[in-house]
Amino acid sequence: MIKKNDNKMHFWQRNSHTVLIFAFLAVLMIIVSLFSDSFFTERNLKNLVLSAFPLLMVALGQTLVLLTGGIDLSLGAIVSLTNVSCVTLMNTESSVGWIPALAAAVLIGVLCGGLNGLIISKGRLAPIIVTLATTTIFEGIALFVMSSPGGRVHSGFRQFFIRGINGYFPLIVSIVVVLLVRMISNQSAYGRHLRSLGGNETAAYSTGIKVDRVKLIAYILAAVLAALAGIYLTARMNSGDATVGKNYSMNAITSSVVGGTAMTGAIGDPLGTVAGVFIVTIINNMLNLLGASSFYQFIYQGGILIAALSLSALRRQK
Amino acid sequence: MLAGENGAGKSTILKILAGIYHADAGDINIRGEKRKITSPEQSQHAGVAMVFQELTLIDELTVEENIFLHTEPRNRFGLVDRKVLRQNTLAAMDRFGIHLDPGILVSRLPVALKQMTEILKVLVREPEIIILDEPTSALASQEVQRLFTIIENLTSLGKSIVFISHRLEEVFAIGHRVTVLKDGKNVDTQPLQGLDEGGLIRMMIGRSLEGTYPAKTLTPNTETVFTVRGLTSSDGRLNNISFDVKRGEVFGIAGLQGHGQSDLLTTIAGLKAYNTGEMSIQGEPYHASHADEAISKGVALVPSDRKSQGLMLDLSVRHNAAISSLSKRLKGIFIDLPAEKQFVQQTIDMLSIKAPNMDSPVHTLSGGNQQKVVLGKMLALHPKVILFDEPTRGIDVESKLEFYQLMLQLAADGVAVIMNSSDLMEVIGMCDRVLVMYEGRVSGILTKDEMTEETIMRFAMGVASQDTPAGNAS
Amino acid sequence: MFRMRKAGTKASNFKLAQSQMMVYLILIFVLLIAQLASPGYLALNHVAGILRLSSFLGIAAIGQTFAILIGGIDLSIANVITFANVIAAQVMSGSDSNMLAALLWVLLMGAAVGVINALGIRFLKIPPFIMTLGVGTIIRGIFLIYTNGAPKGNAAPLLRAICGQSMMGIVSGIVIIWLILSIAVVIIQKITPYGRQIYAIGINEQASRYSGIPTGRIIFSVYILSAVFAALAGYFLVGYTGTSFLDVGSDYNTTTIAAVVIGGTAITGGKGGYIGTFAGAIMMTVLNDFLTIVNIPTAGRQIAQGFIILALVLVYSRGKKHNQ
Amino acid sequence: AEEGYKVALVNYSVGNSWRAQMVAEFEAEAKRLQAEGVISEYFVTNSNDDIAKEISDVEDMITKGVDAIVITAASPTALAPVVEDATAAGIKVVSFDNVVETDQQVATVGIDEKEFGKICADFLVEALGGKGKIVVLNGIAGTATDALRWQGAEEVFANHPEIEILGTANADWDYAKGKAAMESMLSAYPQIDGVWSQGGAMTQGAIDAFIAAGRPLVPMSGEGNNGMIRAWVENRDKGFSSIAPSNPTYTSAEALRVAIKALNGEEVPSNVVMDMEVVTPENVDQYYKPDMPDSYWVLTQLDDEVLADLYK
Ligand SMILES: Nc1ncnc2c1ncn2[C@@H]1O[C@H](COP(=O)(O)OP(=O)(O)OP(=O)(O)O)[C@@H](O)[C@H]1O
Ligand SMILES: Nc1ncnc2c1ncn2[C@@H]1O[C@H](COP(=O)(O)OP(=O)(O)OP(=O)(O)O)[C@@H](O)[C@H]1O
Ligand SMILES: [Mg+2]
Ligand SMILES: [Mg+2]
Repeated sequence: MIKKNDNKMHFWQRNSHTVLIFAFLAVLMIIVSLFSDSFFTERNLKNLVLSAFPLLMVALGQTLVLLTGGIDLSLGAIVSLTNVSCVTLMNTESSVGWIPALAAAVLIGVLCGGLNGLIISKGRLAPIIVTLATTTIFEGIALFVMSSPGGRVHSGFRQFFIRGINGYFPLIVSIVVVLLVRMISNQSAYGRHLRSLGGNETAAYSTGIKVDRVKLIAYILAAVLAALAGIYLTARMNSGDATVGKNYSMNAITSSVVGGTAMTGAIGDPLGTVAGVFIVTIINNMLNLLGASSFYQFIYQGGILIAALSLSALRRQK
Repeated sequence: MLAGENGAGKSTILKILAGIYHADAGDINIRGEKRKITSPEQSQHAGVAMVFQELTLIDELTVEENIFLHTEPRNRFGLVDRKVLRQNTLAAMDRFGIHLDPGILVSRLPVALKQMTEILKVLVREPEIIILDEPTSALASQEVQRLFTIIENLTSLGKSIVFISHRLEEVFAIGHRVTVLKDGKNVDTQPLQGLDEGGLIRMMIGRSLEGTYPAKTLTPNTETVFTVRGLTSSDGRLNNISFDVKRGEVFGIAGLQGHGQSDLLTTIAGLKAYNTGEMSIQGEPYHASHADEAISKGVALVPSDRKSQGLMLDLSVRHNAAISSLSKRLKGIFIDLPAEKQFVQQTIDMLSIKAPNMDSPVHTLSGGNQQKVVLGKMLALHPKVILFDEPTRGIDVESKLEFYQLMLQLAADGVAVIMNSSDLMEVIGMCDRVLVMYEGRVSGILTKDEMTEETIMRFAMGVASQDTPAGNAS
Repeated sequence: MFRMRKAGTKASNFKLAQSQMMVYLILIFVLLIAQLASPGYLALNHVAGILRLSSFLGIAAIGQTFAILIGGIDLSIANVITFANVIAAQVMSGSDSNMLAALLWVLLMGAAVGVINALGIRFLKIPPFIMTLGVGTIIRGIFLIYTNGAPKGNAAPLLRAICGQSMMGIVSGIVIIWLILSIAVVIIQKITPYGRQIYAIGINEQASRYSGIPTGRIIFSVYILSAVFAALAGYFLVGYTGTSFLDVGSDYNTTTIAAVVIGGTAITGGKGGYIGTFAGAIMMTVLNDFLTIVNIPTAGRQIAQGFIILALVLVYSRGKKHNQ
Repeated sequence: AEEGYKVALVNYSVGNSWRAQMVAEFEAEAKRLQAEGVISEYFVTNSNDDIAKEISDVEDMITKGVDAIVITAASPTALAPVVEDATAAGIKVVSFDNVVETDQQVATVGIDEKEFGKICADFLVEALGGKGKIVVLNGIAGTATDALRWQGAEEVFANHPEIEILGTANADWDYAKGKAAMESMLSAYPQIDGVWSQGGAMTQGAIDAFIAAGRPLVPMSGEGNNGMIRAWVENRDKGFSSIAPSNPTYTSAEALRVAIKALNGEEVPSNVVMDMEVVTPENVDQYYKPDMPDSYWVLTQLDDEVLADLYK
C-alpha cells in the first residue's frame, strides 16, 4: 500500500512545532502589550533584540550540538573566556586595534570547541560530563586572564557593534547567523549527517559517515557562536568580566528545547530556537515592564517555560 | 549464499567485509586485488555495500534522506538539492520496483518497509558487491519476490551478491553457490545445483532433520480458551475483530503489511488502547490497559522488533531473560539469585541459546540467539495467552523446529497460542486456523484445509472475503 | 575459529564490572598522593572530617544516582536542598522536640517536588533535564517568598551533635546514617525487582514496557526518591550550618552529577550504581579539600579540578568503539 | 514632577539575607517618600546574578520612563555603558554597594571597601602583636568588592612581615564554604593564630569549624551579621575577639535619598562615602539582638516592626 505523496502533510509533520511555538510567542507578546503600552515601541523591540543577541548565538550553537545527540554545558564559560580575552587583547589606541582581538576571540572559540569535540569523540566520553569539566577549566582560565572585571574597549568597534547601521547592526547579524545556521542544519549534507548522529550513531557510522569529524565540527561551530556572543558582550559592556557567561549554557538549552529541539538528538529547527530565545528573553522583559516582584519572577519564569514545553506534549498526544 | 546456524559467524564475517569489524588475520581480495578494509568508508570505496541484519536507518530522517545519506546530491552552493534528491529517489524506486512514499519519516514505517528502504539505500550506491544479511526475515512473500527479481537483474549485470537467509527455499530459489559456516569456521562451499534441502541442512548441523515443521499429534478440541468480540480501536486501525482460540490449536494471523495485524496483538497485550470490544480468557472477562496488567493476567507478547521492543541490549542475558518474571523468584523482598541462575540456565538449555555465558551482554549474541532470549523471557511467565509477532525472524532451521515443537506443547497445555507471521509457509505449516486481515477488519478465518498461499493472499488483498467464499471469488 | 578484534566485548564486560571497583583504587591512589603532599592528610580525624563532609553530598547523590540510572537527571536537587534547609531550620527553631516534625515536613516537601517533576516528565513528556531545571526555578521562587529572602531558625542541638565532628568516638553520626542508607540503597539496586527494573528502563524503556515492567510508576517513584534524598541532605545540612542559608544547595546539581559519573555510572542510564557513587562523593570532597590545602588560587584550582575530573572519567567510563 | 517621581532599584541578587534586608531598606524608604508624596511609584528588579540580564533590566527601566535609578551592579564595568545611556536619557542614576565605574552618573554611595579590609587587618595585627600565622578567607573571586577588601588588607600586611599568611581560600562569603575551607585548613596547619576574613557569613563558619575541631578560638575579622555576633558574644569569655566593619544594608536607602536630592535639583557630591560603622569588642552588646535570627544584619535603619515582618 503506497500512500500518495502528500507534501502538505509532510510540511506540517516536520514544522508543526515551529509554527506552534511562534504562535505561543505571538500570544505572549500580545498579552504583554495589553498590560504595558511601552512593549510595542521601537525602543523596546530594539532592546529586545540587543538583549537577546548573545543568548541567540549560544542557543543556535547549542541547537547544533543537541542535534548530534550531545550537549554543551561549557558554552557559557566560552562566552566569558572570549569576552575577557577580547578585552585584554584589544588595543584601544590604534584604529584597527580591535582586529587582532576579534581574531583571537574567534580562535579561542575554535580551540575550546575543538577541545570539547576531541575529548568527546576520540575519548568516547559523554558530552555532558566532558563539558561539565571543561566549564570549570574555561572559567578558571577566564579568571586567570582577568581576575577582576575591567578593561576598556575600542570605541569605534563598540559604536559600530551597538549603534551601527542605525542601531540595526545586531539585528542584521542575527538574521544572517540564523539563516546560515538554518542552512547548515536543514539544507546541507553536513546537517543531515549531524542529525543522523543524533538519530543513530552506529547506523551513521556504518553508512560511512565520519562520525568523529561531524561531532568535532559541531562543537567547534557552537563554540565559535559562543565566541560571537562573547565579542558582542565586549562591545555592549565596554569591558570584560570573567563571570558574564555563566547563565548562558542552561538558558541556551532551555531555549532550544522550548523551540522544539529534542534533547535526544536529530529533531529540531534553528527557527524554533529563535522563538525559544525570544520567549525566554520576553519573560524577563515582561516581568520588568509589569513590575512583578523579584521573588515571584522565578515562579512566573518556571511556569511559563513549562507551559511552552507542554505544547510539544499536546502535539505528540494527538 | 551464506548459510549456517544461529551464531555461526555469518554476520560477523560480512561485517568485516563492510568495515565494521577488523580482521586479525587473513586477506580480503576483491576482483583479484588485495584490499585493506578498516572502515565503512574504505569498504564503500571498494565497491562493497551491505544491508545489515539489524536495520541502520535514521528514524528521524525521511525515506529519501535515508536512501541518500552520505551520498546526497548537492547543488552549486554545496547544499542538498532537494529536487534532485526527490527525482533520484523516484527514479531509483521505479528502477528497482520498490515504491514507498519518499517524504515520510522512517519512524512511521513498519519493519518490512524499513527493510525495503534499507535495501534501496544500498542499491543506489551502485555497489559491485552487495551483501544482504537476512533481508527477507521481515518481508512477506510478494516483497520477497520483488527482491528476487531485483537480485536477478543485478546478477545479470555482473554484480556479486552475498545473501544470508534461514529460509532454505529462498537459498535454492536464487542462489548459485552456498558457503556454510559453523562455529566461525568454513564447512564447505558447494554449487546449489545438485544439492537439496536435506543436504544443506546436513552441512549446517551435521545431521538431518525430519522436515521443517513438526507433525501435529493433537487435534484441537472444542473448548475455547480465548475469545475476542468486536474489538475496535479509536484510530481506526482495528475494526470489529472477533475470533476464538480453541484449546490445543495454533491460531494464525496473516495479512499484508500495514493492515493492522501487529495492532491487533499489541492491543490484546495492553500496549494500545481500544474503544469497544470484549475479551475473555477461559471464560473470565479480560481487559488490560497496560502491558504489566496484561502480563499479570497471563497475556504475553513476543514482539516483532527485538532490538527496540524485546531486549535491553546492554544488559546481560540473565537480566534480560529474568526481567519479566522477577516476582516468581523472590526470597522475601529480594531476588533469589541462585534460583534465578538456575532458571536462566534452564532457559538457555531448553532453547539451546548460544551465549558465551549468562552474564555477557545480550548484544554480543547473534541475531537468532537474541530472538531466543526474548522467547525465553516470555515463556517464563507461563502465560495463558501467548501472542507471537513474527517469532521466528532470523532463527535457523533447527531452532525453528524446536520452537515449533514448543509452540505445540504450549497449545497442548491449554495455552492460547496466537501467531502473526508474514511467512505464509510458516502459517500454513503450523496453524490450525488463520485469521486474515484486510484494512483492519477480519476478511476471513480459514481452516487448515482451506489454507493455501493463494487463498490467504486473496483474502489479504481484499479480493475475497468471508461472505464471498474464497473458491469462487475472481 | 577465526579471530577478530573485539574491542568492546569481553573487555567492556570486564570494564563494566570493574569500573566501580576502579573508583576505589583511584580513590586510594589520590589519598596516598594527598598524604605525600601534605603529611597528616590521612590522620584519623582528618579522614573522619572528610567522610563527614562527603556524607551530605553522598546522601544528595543517592537521588541523583537513581535519576541517572533510569536514564534521566535531576537538576532540581540544588533548590530542593536549600528549601529543605530553610524549612528544617524554621520548623526546628533550635529545639530537639521539633526535629521529627521538621523531618516530616522536609520529606513531604521533597515528595511533592518529586511528584511535580514526575508529572511533567511522564505526562507532559518534557525532558527531565529541562523539567527539573524549571521546577527548581519555581522552588527557588517559593522559598524566597516564604522567607522574604531572610531565612530564620536554628538547628536542634541533637541534629548539630549528629552532624558534628564526632559522635561516637571518632566517627560522626551523619557518617553512620550515610553508611546505613548506602547499604540499603545498594541492596535495593542490586537484588530487588525494583532495582532490576530501574536498570532495564535505563537501558531501553520501550522494551521494558513490553516486558511487563510498570515503567510509568517506576519512573514516577524514582523522581520522588530523588527529591526526597535531596530534601534529606538539606535537612542534615542544617545540622552542619546551624542555621539556614539561601545558597547552601547551589553547587549540588553539579557536584552530585560529578560524583555519580566519577563513580562509574553511565550518564545515559542503566549501568553503574551507588557503590561507585559512594566513592565518587568522597572523591569530590577530597579533591576540593586537597586543592584548598595545597593553596592554589581559585583560577588554578578550577582548572586543576576540571582536568582531574576529565582524567578520572577517561580512565573508566569511556563508551564503546564503533568498530568493536 | 507634581504627582511624584518614579524610581527603581536595580538589584542583581536576592540570594542571601544581606541583600533581602538591603531591598527591604530601599522599600521602607520608598514607602516613606511615597507617603510624603515625593515619589509616586517604585520598582525593584533582580537579575539573579546575571550581568546581561541586569543590563536589560536597566534598559527596561529606561523604557518604563523612571526618573531615577539606584543600582547595585553585578559587574562594575559591564553596567557602565547602559548607565551612561540612562543618564543620557535624563535619568538620575545613583550606584551603591557594588558601584558602577562611570562618571556619567549622579553619584556613587557606599563604604570604602579598601578601608574595610584595612580595619580588619589592623585589628588582626594588633591582636597578634604584629606576629603570627594567619589564614585568609576571601569572597567571590573576580568581584570588585573581593579585590578591594583584599587590597586594603594586603597594604597593611606588607608592613608587617612577621605576619605569615599560611593559606588563602575563596569561600564566596558563604557559611558552608567558609566552614569547609576552614576545616581543610585546620587539618593542614597545626598552628593558626588568626583569621582574616572578608566577612559575609564566612566568619561564622570559621568559628564553628574551630569549635568543631576542638581548637581554641583565635582572633578573626568578620562582618556584622547576627549569627557571627552571637558566636562572638557567646565565646567572649573564652577569649575570643573580633571586629566587624560593615557594609550596612541601608546603603540602598541612602542611595535613594541621594537620588531624590538630585531630582530636586540639590547639589550632591559625586562620591558619597558613608561613615563606616564598626562593631568592636567595646560596642558589640549594643548591636547584638539575641532574639533575632542568625541571618539578621545588625547595621540597619529598619524599625523593629518592619524587621519583625521581614524575619517573621
Ligand atoms: N561483539 C561481540 N563480542 C563477542 N562475541 C560476539 C560479538 N558479536 C557476535 N559474537 C559472537 O560471534 C558469533 C557469531 O555471531 P554472528 O552474529 O556472526 O552469527 P550469525 O551467523 O549471523 O547468526 P544469526 O543467524 O543468528 O544471525 C556468535 O557466537 C556471537 O555470540
Ligand atoms: N506504504 C506505506 N507508506 C506509508 N505508510 C505506511 C505504508 N504502509 C503502512 N504504513 C503505515 O505504517 C504504520 C505501521 O504499520 P504496522 O506496522 O502497524 O502494520 P501492521 O498492521 O503491523 O502490519 P504487519 O503486522 O503486517 O507488519 C501504519 O501507520 C501504516 O499506516
Ligand atoms: Mg546474523
Ligand atoms: Mg508488523
